[in-house]
Amino acid sequence: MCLGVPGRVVRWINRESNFAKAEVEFSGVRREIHMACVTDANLGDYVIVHAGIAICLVDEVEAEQTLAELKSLGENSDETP
Amino acid sequence: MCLGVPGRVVRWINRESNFAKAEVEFSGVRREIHMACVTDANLGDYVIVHAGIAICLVDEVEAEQTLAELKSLGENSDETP
Amino acid sequence: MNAPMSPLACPRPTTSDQTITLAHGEGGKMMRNLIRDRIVSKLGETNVQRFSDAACVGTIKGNVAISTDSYVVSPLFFPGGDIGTLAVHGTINDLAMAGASPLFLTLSLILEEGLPFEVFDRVIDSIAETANTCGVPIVAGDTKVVTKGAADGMFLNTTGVGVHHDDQRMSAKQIQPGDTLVVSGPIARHGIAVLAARESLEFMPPPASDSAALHRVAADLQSALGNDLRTMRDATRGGVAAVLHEWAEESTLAMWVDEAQLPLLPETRGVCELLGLDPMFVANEGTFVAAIASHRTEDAISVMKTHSSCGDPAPIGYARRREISPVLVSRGMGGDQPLDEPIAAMLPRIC
Amino acid sequence: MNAPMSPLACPRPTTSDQTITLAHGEGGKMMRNLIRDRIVSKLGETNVQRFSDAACVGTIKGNVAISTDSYVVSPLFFPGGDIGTLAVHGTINDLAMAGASPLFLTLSLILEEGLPFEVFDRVIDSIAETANTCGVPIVAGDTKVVTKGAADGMFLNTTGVGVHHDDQRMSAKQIQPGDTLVVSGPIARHGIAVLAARESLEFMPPPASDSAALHRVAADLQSALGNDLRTMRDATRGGVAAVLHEWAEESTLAMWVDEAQLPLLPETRGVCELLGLDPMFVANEGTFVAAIASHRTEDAISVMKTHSSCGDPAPIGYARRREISPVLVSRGMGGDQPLDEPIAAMLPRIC
Amino acid sequence: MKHLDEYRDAAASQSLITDIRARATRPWVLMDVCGGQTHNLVRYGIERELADCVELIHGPGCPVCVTATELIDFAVALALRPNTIVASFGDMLRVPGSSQSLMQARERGGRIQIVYSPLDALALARQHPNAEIVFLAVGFETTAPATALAVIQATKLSLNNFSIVPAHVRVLPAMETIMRMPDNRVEGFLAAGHVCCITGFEAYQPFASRFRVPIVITGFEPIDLLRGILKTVELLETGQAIVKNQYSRTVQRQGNLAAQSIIDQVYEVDDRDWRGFGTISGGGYRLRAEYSLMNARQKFADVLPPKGRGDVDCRGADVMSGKIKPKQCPAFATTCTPQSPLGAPMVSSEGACAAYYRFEPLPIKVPS
Amino acid sequence: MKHLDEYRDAAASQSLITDIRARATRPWVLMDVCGGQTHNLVRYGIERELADCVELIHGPGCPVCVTATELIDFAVALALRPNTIVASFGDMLRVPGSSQSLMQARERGGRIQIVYSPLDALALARQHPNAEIVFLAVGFETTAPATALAVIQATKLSLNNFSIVPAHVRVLPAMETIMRMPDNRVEGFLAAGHVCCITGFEAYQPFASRFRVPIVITGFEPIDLLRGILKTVELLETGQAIVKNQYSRTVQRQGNLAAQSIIDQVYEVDDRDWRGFGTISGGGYRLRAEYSLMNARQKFADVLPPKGRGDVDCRGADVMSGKIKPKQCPAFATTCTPQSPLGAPMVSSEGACAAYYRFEPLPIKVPS
Ligand code: SF4
Ligand code: SF4
Ligand SMILES: [Mg+2]
Ligand SMILES: [Mg+2]
Ligand SMILES: [Mg+2]
Ligand SMILES: [Mg+2]
Ligand SMILES: [Mg+2]
Ligand SMILES: [Mg+2]
Ligand SMILES: [Mg+2]
Ligand SMILES: [Mg+2]
Ligand SMILES: [Mg+2]
Ligand SMILES: [Mg+2]
Repeated sequence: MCLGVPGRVVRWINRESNFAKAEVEFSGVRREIHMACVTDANLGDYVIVHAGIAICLVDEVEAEQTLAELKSLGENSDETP
Repeated sequence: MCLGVPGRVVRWINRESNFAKAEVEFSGVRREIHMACVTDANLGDYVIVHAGIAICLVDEVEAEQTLAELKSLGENSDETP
Repeated sequence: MNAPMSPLACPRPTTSDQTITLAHGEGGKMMRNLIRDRIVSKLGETNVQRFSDAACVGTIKGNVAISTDSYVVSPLFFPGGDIGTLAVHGTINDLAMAGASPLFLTLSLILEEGLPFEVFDRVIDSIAETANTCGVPIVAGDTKVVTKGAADGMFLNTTGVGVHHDDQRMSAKQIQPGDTLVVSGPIARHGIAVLAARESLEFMPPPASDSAALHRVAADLQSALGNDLRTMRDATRGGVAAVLHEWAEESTLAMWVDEAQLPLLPETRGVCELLGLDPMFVANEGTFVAAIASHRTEDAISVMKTHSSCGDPAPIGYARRREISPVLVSRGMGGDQPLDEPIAAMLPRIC
Repeated sequence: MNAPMSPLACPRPTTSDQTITLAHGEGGKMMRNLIRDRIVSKLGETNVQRFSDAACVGTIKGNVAISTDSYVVSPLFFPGGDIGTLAVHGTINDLAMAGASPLFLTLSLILEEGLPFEVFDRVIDSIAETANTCGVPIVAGDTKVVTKGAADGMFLNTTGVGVHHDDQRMSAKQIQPGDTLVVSGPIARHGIAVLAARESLEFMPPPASDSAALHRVAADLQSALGNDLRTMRDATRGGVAAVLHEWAEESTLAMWVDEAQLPLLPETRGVCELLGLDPMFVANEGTFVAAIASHRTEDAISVMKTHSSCGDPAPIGYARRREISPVLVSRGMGGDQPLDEPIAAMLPRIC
Repeated sequence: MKHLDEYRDAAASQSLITDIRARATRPWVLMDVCGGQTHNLVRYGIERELADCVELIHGPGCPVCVTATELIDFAVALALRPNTIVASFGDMLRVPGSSQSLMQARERGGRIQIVYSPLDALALARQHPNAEIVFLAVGFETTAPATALAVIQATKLSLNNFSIVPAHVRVLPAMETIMRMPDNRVEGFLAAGHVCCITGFEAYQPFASRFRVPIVITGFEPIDLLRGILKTVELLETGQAIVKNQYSRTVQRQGNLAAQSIIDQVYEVDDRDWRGFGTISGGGYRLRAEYSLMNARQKFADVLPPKGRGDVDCRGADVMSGKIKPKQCPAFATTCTPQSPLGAPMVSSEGACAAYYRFEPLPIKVPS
Repeated sequence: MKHLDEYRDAAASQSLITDIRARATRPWVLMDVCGGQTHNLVRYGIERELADCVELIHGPGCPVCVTATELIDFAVALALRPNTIVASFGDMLRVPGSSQSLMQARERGGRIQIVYSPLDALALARQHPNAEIVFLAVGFETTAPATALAVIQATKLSLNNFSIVPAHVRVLPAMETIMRMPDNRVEGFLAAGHVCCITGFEAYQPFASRFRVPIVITGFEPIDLLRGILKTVELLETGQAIVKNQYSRTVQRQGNLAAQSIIDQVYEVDDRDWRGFGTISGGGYRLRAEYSLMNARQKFADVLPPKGRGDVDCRGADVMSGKIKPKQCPAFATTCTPQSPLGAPMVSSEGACAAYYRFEPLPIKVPS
């Protein structure tokens, strides 16, 4: 369960709490997504979307840190084949 | 309105007043017909059937009299062309 | 053999062994198994070379004729036939009536989700047996399944290819004033059989369809009569009335019919009277009308009588110069009556 | 002209000028008018010689191929195409993929009572325009109308006849280990377009189908590559996965695919991720797979690139000796994964 | 078929036609008031054959055609109501309501089932216990016993999902309405044979006397019709405003008492709107209060439409009463055609306007 | 796609696999409890690749598969109820009930509409004001905010024809059930990343301590999964029964408070029958009393089926808890196949039994 896909918030449609909605882009295609759980998202932010609603913001700082770890991992494995 | 077709009573199915039913034959084909209005029909009698129920008995004596009239009519017209 | 798996759906499909499911139309293993086990095995391996795609049928000599028809009869089964016999006979008959010998058919199925296999198998068996009896193989096919409610059980399409006999071209334009109109057997059987079965009219005995293949009698008539056979037409939707109206329009003549001469089974007549239907407007599926040079009428009837697909053929009228009405019927009361062109669905009436 | 009359029904039918009615399928005047005014006039008089019966199409030289398909897409219209483009392209493509040049089509319509004429006309216009662009005439037809609720708007059948090019016979049995698998353009467009339109998924821009005719590119590939073109298949129901499974079964080889090489539009990918669908299992309607002797891969791609029906063709893998799995996919994680055979309807998943 | 074929004999017909022509000293104006009779008068060409000696007017004899638009609108609303199936005779499907016919409602998703008999609608109610089955109970007195019996059976079987739209009409009040019209031209009536099977013809005697008009009970086959016409002409020629029964093989003076009792048990006489005629006093039947649970008008009062406006611009009543010929109606063959009728007489294939439209000789394309 | 493609990198995956193999001194038994993770572990071949150093058990991670037969039976009954449309995620259609699946109910005329989002079911309720729309609200905590929001919106919009079958399950109580099983073999958990987006992982800390089991919050892409596995192995190798968040780009310790408040407004924790596991205390959510008008269990109590018997003969709980291998179940590949599953683990394409059935190398016909 719990198919969640990252998408970028491109336009707010409605910010009214329970009815909050935004246009979110996934790889060039956009859809209206319910935003009641992430009413603080800014345009350009990534959210994880599950069953038509955004369930959280993607934390860009944490994401970069993870990617940096991965990079060093690649380097480590190059060093120790 | 009022398409009525003569058929011959071939079998009684149910003689219980409001639910009376008989098998009636029309030119070689038979169907169950409601008989609540002609509960006194005998097998072999002709009834006029309209919308699934028999609405009256055909009076054979009257029918023969009419046909006799027609026959004499034909003769009359032969006499006076 | 790998287990069939779908990455698209969690949970995976459960194969129903009772009914057609959407999965049987999805292009995968279930469809291939259905085609292999329940269609091709019945129709014969050699007939259906690639049921799901294009078939190679070799070379064809002569002028090619093609005809297509979809079959949507409800109910699927009725006394005297079923949707399968109709699909084979109907397309063969369209070729035959156009003067062509049928060579092969294609078969395309539209199935409603939930269709019981028992029904499916009965229809396929009927198609296989009918095609076999007719000597016309089914060479290619297609299967689609639609959601429950999106179709009425099963629709079929058959498309037939044939070759024309010699250079003879029959056409209503060949009809001459004085030509006899011959009908090949008792009319109105199919439409009454289907109506009685569909509306549960519960007649006893249940009226039976005339579903039959006409390619053999058509070929014999062509050889026997040559150009004295002006044209033929199976009197399907719209019945004999529709055929006569089309011929009147194409020939610009009038078609005249003596109602008393129309062959009609007593039981068909009984049902027609009861429901207020005119048998000339009721569909047939193995009964045809032929326009014949009048001096060859008896020859035509003799040929028809040698075929079991024709029962009690009879001349019913003739073509004549048009005055006002394109089709006229005599009902014995003196003047001829114009016969309406069929326009609407046949409904039982009480008025 | 006589007024159209029905002796079968009191009161008489009222002609709807807005929608298809049962009377349009009853074989009478309304049907003939429909065919004349709204079908034949669009498709061209010369094309449809006798829409309601059999057509004579003259002689055919060479080995004849035939293919039939019914079209039941819902909704009838979607970005990139409609049921009419599918019906013309689909049957042309089945012939083309079998190595035959399409000569003509038949067209059979099953219409639901109440279908708005506006919808009907749009589809017929689309069929006419598509057949015209493809240069493949429609020579015979059929029209049936079923009661409201007995069909989903409109179903079509097209049956196509073609002739094989020379004696070349393509087949999956010709595939050799080492042959390249080439796909002609971005995959999964049709299935996603239809799903999005049907379920009102409201993507912006709406995903568009790849509906296209492949007879020209197929003919060019055959001339250019000869027997180095082993076989082709349009990746319709079941998508690329279904084609690879059929080829694996027929050739008894394994088909290996590098997932990263599959051409895929970003927007198609976005929808697939969101709905949990694997694009290899999603239907195409103008995208095909070809198996090609590996040294001719570039030639094949060059030919494809000259055709607008192909966008961004790419080699996606190759055939190899079978070990255990018939179809294998590399997803870059080391070992190859067996690719499932499509089995069931594609459903959006949340799991 | 016995009792049918005998009355289609060509020679006898010719004799009768000869006799009628011989007896009629002027073109008497006769009216039939039964669609079935109109149908056969047209079908067998009797009307045209006698055109020189008898003028036949086809009165409001098709209850299908005289059913008020408001009732069609109600049936349409019921057909479109969720979970509701309207059962009807096939005849009703094409009658235009104020915006659509039942046939058109079905194209829009309404559920309509054609039945041969009202009793078959009961079977439908048993087959669909979760749906509401509403039978559209049209028809003259002939049909009333069948629908009354359906109501009685449904009650005894406690079929709570069955009801009817009571829409029966009574023929004698309509005949009276016509006779009371200021420009009435009717000189003799062919009375509807199958109506009289049920009702008998006692009530016709005072009517004939009061309006000084002969009435002949007539059957449906060509010979029945010709005998009826001949008898009416004879009565007219001899100045006798009396009732004669020329359909004695089925019609008895007192009618069918069992059928009358079934009608009586379920229905009572009521005023009724006739399409094209307006309200006719005693012109129909309503359900008795005991059966109100089966009265769709009460059960589904929420979808009862407003009273129909009637057919604007239609001069149907004038046509059906013989006051004008259809061609004198400005709408005839212009805005009113069989394909798109404005009023009842153009709707039915037996309607006077439709008949005139049909037999009007129009140019035919014949190449020279 | 950003935040997706980066985590499918082949080279990094290889490094991680190498690292896992290097760190694991024995074949640790790890359990994932999310079908999405199972899906990708199978799809990317990670399970097979690591088979020599880590044993992966796929726990009851597919809420679709653990939905009790009784709830499927209820949904089937609703779909077959007149004038009622069951809206559902596509996943649910093929789950067998005690006699049929929703897919089979549709073949028998049941009305079922697949939706992408519970909020789309609201649109359906607006489109069909005369029909009852019932949403089958399955899913873990991840999905609960979406269905809760649908209930809130429907209430605010006064949509009286909308209701839900509350069928949400909660993952932590299931993990606890597994740990309490007598023959439990689980040594480490990959915690479901998207569940934790909502719930956070505060509650996992005491769980890890109490059961002495490391728990690593894990994402869904191959690299996320491998990082989760690597971290769990590291914790196991170093004897640390603690919680680690390896999905920190989306999961925060306290979870999503707005989402929790939406859940809380509509639902309260309840005991729940899990298919194959029996009743799990606190294993699901029920609708709060304020929303009882939207509770299909109350609204349509007349079609509530009797409590299901569970899947007779299915040893699914033993399989999902790693007690037996699928092949040890007597039904495996004989009476239980993916085409005709006896129990949940054979139903889902990610189920353990189905996975074993699939990868079992069977003879292939290759001509010599
Ligand atoms: S022509 Fe039409 S409008 Fe005029 S009276 Fe006849 S039915 Fe009415
Ligand atoms: S093989 Fe089937 S019956 Fe056995 S545990 Fe797995 S799902 Fe249950
Ligand atoms: Mg094909
Ligand atoms: Mg059918
Ligand atoms: Mg035919
Ligand atoms: Mg024909
Ligand atoms: Mg096909
Ligand atoms: Mg044809
Ligand atoms: Mg459709
Ligand atoms: Mg195709
Ligand atoms: Mg194909
Ligand atoms: Mg046809």
